Amino acid sequence: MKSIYKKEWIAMLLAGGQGSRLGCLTQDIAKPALSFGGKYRIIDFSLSNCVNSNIDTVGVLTQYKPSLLNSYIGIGSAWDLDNANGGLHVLPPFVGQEGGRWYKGTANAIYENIDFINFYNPKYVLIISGDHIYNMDYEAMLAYHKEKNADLTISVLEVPWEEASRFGIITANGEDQIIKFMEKPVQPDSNLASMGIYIFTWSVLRKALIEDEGKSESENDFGKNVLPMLLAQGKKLFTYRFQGYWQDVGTIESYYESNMELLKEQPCFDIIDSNRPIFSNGEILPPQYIRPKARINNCLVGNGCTILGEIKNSVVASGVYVGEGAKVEESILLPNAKIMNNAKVYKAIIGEYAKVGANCSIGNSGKSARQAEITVIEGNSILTEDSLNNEKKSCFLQFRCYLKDKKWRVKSWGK
Amino acid sequence: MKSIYKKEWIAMLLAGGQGSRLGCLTQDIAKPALSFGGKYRIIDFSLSNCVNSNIDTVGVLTQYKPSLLNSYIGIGSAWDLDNANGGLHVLPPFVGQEGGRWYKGTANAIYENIDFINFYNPKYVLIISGDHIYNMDYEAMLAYHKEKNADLTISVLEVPWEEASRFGIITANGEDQIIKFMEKPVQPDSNLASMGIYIFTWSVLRKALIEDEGKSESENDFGKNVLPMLLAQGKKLFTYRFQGYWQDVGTIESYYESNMELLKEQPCFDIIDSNRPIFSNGEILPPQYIRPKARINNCLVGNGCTILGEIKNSVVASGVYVGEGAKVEESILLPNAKIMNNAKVYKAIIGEYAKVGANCSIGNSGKSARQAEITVIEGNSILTEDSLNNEKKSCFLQFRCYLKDKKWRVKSWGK
Amino acid sequence: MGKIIGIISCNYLMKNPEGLTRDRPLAALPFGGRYRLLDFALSNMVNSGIRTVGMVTPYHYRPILDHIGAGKEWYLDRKTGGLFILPGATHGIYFKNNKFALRDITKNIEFLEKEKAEYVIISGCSNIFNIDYTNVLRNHEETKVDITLLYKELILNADEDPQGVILEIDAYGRVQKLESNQGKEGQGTKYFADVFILKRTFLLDIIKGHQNMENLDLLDILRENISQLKIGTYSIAGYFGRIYSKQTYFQRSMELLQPSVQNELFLGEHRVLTRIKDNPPTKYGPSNVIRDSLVSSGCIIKGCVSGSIIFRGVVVEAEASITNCIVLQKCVIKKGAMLENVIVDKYNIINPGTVIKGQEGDPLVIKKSRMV
Amino acid sequence: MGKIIGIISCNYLMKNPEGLTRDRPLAALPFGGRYRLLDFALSNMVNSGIRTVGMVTPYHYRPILDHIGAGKEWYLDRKTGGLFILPGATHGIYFKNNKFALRDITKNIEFLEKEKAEYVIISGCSNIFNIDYTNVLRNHEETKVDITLLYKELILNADEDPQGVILEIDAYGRVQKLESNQGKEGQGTKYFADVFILKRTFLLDIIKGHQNMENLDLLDILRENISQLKIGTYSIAGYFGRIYSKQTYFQRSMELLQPSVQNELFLGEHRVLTRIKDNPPTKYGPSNVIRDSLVSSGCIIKGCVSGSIIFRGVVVEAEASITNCIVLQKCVIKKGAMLENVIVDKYNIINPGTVIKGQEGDPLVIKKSRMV
Repeated sequence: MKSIYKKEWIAMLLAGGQGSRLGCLTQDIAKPALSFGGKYRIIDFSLSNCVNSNIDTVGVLTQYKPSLLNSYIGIGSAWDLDNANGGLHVLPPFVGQEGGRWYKGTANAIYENIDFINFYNPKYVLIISGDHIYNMDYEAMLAYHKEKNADLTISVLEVPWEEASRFGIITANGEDQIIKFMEKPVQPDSNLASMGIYIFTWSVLRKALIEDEGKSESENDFGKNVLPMLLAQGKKLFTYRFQGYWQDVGTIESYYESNMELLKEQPCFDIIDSNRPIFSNGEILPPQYIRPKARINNCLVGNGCTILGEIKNSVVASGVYVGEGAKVEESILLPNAKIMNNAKVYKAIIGEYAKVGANCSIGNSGKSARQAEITVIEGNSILTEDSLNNEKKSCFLQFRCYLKDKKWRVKSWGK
Repeated sequence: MKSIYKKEWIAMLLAGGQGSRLGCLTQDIAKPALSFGGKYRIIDFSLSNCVNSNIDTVGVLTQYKPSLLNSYIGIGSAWDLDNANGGLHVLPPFVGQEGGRWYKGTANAIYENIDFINFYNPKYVLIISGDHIYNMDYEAMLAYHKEKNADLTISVLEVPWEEASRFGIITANGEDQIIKFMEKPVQPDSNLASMGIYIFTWSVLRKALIEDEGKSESENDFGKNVLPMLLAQGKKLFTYRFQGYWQDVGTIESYYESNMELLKEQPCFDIIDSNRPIFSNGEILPPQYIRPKARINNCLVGNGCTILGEIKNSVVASGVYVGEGAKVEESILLPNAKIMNNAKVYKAIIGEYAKVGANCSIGNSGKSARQAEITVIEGNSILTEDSLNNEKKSCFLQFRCYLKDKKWRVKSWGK
Repeated sequence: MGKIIGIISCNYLMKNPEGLTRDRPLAALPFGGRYRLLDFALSNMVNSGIRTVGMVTPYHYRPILDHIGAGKEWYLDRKTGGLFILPGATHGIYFKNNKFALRDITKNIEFLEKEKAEYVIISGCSNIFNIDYTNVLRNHEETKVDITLLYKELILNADEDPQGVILEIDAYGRVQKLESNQGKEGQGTKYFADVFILKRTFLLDIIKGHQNMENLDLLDILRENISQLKIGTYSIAGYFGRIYSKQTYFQRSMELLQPSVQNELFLGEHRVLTRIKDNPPTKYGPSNVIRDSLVSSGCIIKGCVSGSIIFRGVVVEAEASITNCIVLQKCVIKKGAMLENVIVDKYNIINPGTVIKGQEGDPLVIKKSRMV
Repeated sequence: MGKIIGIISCNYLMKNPEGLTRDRPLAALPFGGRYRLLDFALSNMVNSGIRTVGMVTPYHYRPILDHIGAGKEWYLDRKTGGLFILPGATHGIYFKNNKFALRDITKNIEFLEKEKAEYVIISGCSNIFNIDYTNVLRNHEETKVDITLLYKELILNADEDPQGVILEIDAYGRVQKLESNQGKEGQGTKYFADVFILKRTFLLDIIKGHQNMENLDLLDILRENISQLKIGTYSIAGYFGRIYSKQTYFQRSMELLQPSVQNELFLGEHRVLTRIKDNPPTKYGPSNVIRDSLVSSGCIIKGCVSGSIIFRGVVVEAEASITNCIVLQKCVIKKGAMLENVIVDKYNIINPGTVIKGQEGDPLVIKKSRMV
């Protein structure tokens, strides 16, 4: 069965990752569903890039706790991707005649959906992931791919040499043709990092996926297995240099920093660019309500917030409540968090629907913002003065704090 | 996290089944996605019942080959179920912190989605499956459940005694309270069959699911495990008698017969009832186009068909082509099937996008319709005279015929 | 609530608009930072479970259609029922105080004929309140009246809406008289809320009984037949804001800054639904001088804002100052500009250093500008 | 095609309607079993990738809005772009042969101003054809003309549409003259297809240059400036059906029964999009006597039907006979009724035994009935 509308290209968006280094922020949701920047979820950026690049067919591959993600993306209407001749399709792992198979690696996830891609029979396939913050014109990259007559084009970014060993590092020749690819090299011989954005010629990709799947020792991962294999086979792989802002919010620190970046007078990343707008699927909330004694200083604030207290250098998402006398500094409040009267929140990330009770104090305010650890309060937690001071007293509470020294401080007393 | 809109009830629709007794009809799709009655898919009936019963929140549990099903149901707009405060949500199995778990049984599937139900915190949960053909007012059943102050109400139907051992059989007392439940009893002592439609009081169901999940020997199935357990615990289980048409199209024969039922002058099941319409998610196709030499006799025909030949006592779904001189009798043509010039199709089910080549002859026309076997042509098959007469000649064809003697005749020569 | 359908009459004017309703019908007047007046009437219906709504549109219907589109945000883009646009009559209506002109409905009688619902609820669009009509319907059924009029108990202002109607009610809650509110300043009265409920077939009977008297208003017919009809009443308990002039528009807007009004209208179980626009969150600069205001998304606030309603996409530059103002969408208030008691309509750019002050209680209106 | 937006003019009349356009604008005239005329103009735009369409609506706009709703079926219920309703001017236009009245656009100039697209394609809604405008745009860009008019090479009928325009073209494909088609029967001509393409800014310039001449039609302006303008042309290759009278409506309908027309209009890559209705499949009884017809869904056909177009939900009882007819939605043709050369408008019930025959080429019209 084939679509009567042959597509020039379609996008496959990998959204199955847990993002385990984000700790309790992704306890109950997939990383692409994590709130970001006051009103977005991380997947908004990739999906908006697709629609702003005139891609009308996107397969979204899910696996880890997809329930919020599924509800959030629906059939893609929020991104104008609800289109009968293509559109957005969620592709979870499934049970077939031979039983169920979870996605083993990034390449395997695409392999399992070869039928989906064949249906549209595109010339090119764009592979992206749903957990990066950036604004990119994939159409320009496709034009480059076609111009180079490449088998695979990989979008790359120059990174500081000292950070290069954290990335997949690409060495290219003077014509930008890739001659070497190394996952997290100890001694990088280039500072061009792969952004995990690939444009494949579909016929090449299909063959490679089938071949890779046949190798029992393969982890079926693009970076670890498929790219080296293609290089070894002498395929034409090119780099495409991206200049703008790109951030993998893979850790608590990078998540925190890239949110804070938005507060700068001239942020590296402009969420207000109206030519390539970031779409999201928001609830209909009333305007934000700033009460007479509120003080707001250098903040990003979403709709539906009620601010009675003081907020400073913070990103405050939709539906947040900050009570009278409360003080929030250098923090990220996720949607529907509640900071009750006279509570203090310093350099913390407060999860969705979490409640910081009256007079509670969160975060190490003794140090400067630069030095202090980031405290993370898990979504749906309810903190009270009692629960903080005397853990044993209350038996109905659950929250976890993640500290910068990479240790979990788990406070959990039953359910 | 809880919805601010507490729901009185929500529906959970089990749509994960393969329907393995339907053979090659469900080779590539889940049973609820199977075409039925010329323009519907089986799940349309359950979803339309929900919306006609004023249910605004439905969880659809998928597992087996869900890709067509996912695309078909989307976010439920075709059934007016795209509602922000509830609506339709697809719930596939997923990977959590402890790895991925497929749904083990019907009860386990609901168990794995307790969080989803808790979010809406309903008083009652309606559990239905997506593979029955019927038109039912669940609201009346809910009223009955409330009136009886029941823990669980099971919709039942009187079946002929000789068929009773095919069903889950319920014995009730004079007050319609259930005193016994037997899955497929050899010696049934009642002819009240469970229709697999349950209304649970949520608090009772939640407790039962957790308890059943704890039993390692349980198959986590409602009929086999949960119902007997609740009975043993002395819970209040009631039967609700349903009078109308209800058909489990679980086998090729029942699928065939219930399609043919629609051709009767006064069918048991009226798809034209405008008070409780059956909604479906159709393509926009032109009207059916009946050419000058066509002959149509007692047929149901969908949009987008082009009929040049002769069709008789058949259900012809959307987008079908019947060529000149072709003859179709006592058959079901699924969407986009093509019957080429002078082909003969007798008592067959032709799968979606299958093509019966010119002059091909399908089905045993030597016998009367009553006696003949049903021939099933798998979707996407391409039959030619050559492939039928001399299997070895063609190496690009694949089709399977399912015969009434329960044997597969597989003709498959590579891909 | 499948047994009730709604009709919203948007085919009437604000009598004292001063530019606010020059280019837009009253129904499309922006209100409360992100809403339009009709959102309140429409949300009340939708939140009460009504899934079929006919909207009687005025001659300038484009702003209404631009706003409601397919009715998606109100869950009215449905296969059964949904939103129906009912073009109102165009000629001469502005000479009358009609809100529920008979011919607006006569012209669209098919809408009433093809529906099967038992009841119809008819509403105006210029009052701000948040109500669940489920209780109103129950009351209507229990009291077995022909028609139920909703009213609000209030004290009349000096400057009253010429279209206002007050009800005289007997001990049984039955309406004895529908009067004009003019000349009744300072009195506590039962003010008709422009909402009533009746049987669909009864409404069809009324229409057919007055076929050649198209200039009538439904209220006229009630008045004439008051002795034969059982007209019941239902008193609205919560906040009720009337908008019929520039001044009342300003007052109602400022009332939104009261926590009780804010809570009642916006933060209860029934949300006011409106069109979704993709705007980033609002960014506040380091000035620390926003207070007592409602601010919509997509704004950049660096100047001083107090006691004001700021619509989406507004830019307030540093050292600008806005006090007791309503600033509609996409205005830019340049550095050092000072506004007080001003309503700034859409797309205006207020130049650096400009000072504009209206009187307290009588704000100045800066008319809508062309989008640049 | 993000660089082009569309405008469809629905603000004009069929001159010879005989009841078919009494209650509905021409754009909403049902056609081809399940479509309405405007579906063709709208689908051509959408299938060419155009995602922003403004629709200029006539005074009787309700049937159009009922049909297109939110534009969902045309994928125009979008966050960016989508479908915009542009209310046309109401007075006096029927005295003129205007199809592209300047003031229809002037009144809605904001639509053109706020879009950023480079080009605008403007279309009428009374011609039936299926085209991909991508090639037209490419041609327009390559030939570097100011404006491209689409035309169809055809031979004129005796009974011609008074609004028809024919083009006189030089060897380079440039338009030298725009003439009326009247009095040119039998001649092979280049018939203007009511579609043209031009730069958005150029259209804005034209509008601003004629601000006080609102009664003009865009074509008048082209005529007056023909020597200064580079007016290019594009010839439509495939089927092209004009509807401007009852007779041509009937002829075009019957042409759909030709396989080549059917294939070209409906079964190619570009599907004609229309409103989705939930109807069951059509049920045919054991009569064996349907042939050479187009039948929509939801019908029950027991009688004899031949050479006819049957819309959705029609019931043809046993022993009824329908020959060369167009039967619009939800009509019931009772037992033994006989119809030949008849157009039966919506909701009619033809009583048992009734015999109605129109002339070949001049069908009778049975006007729309009230839904029961």
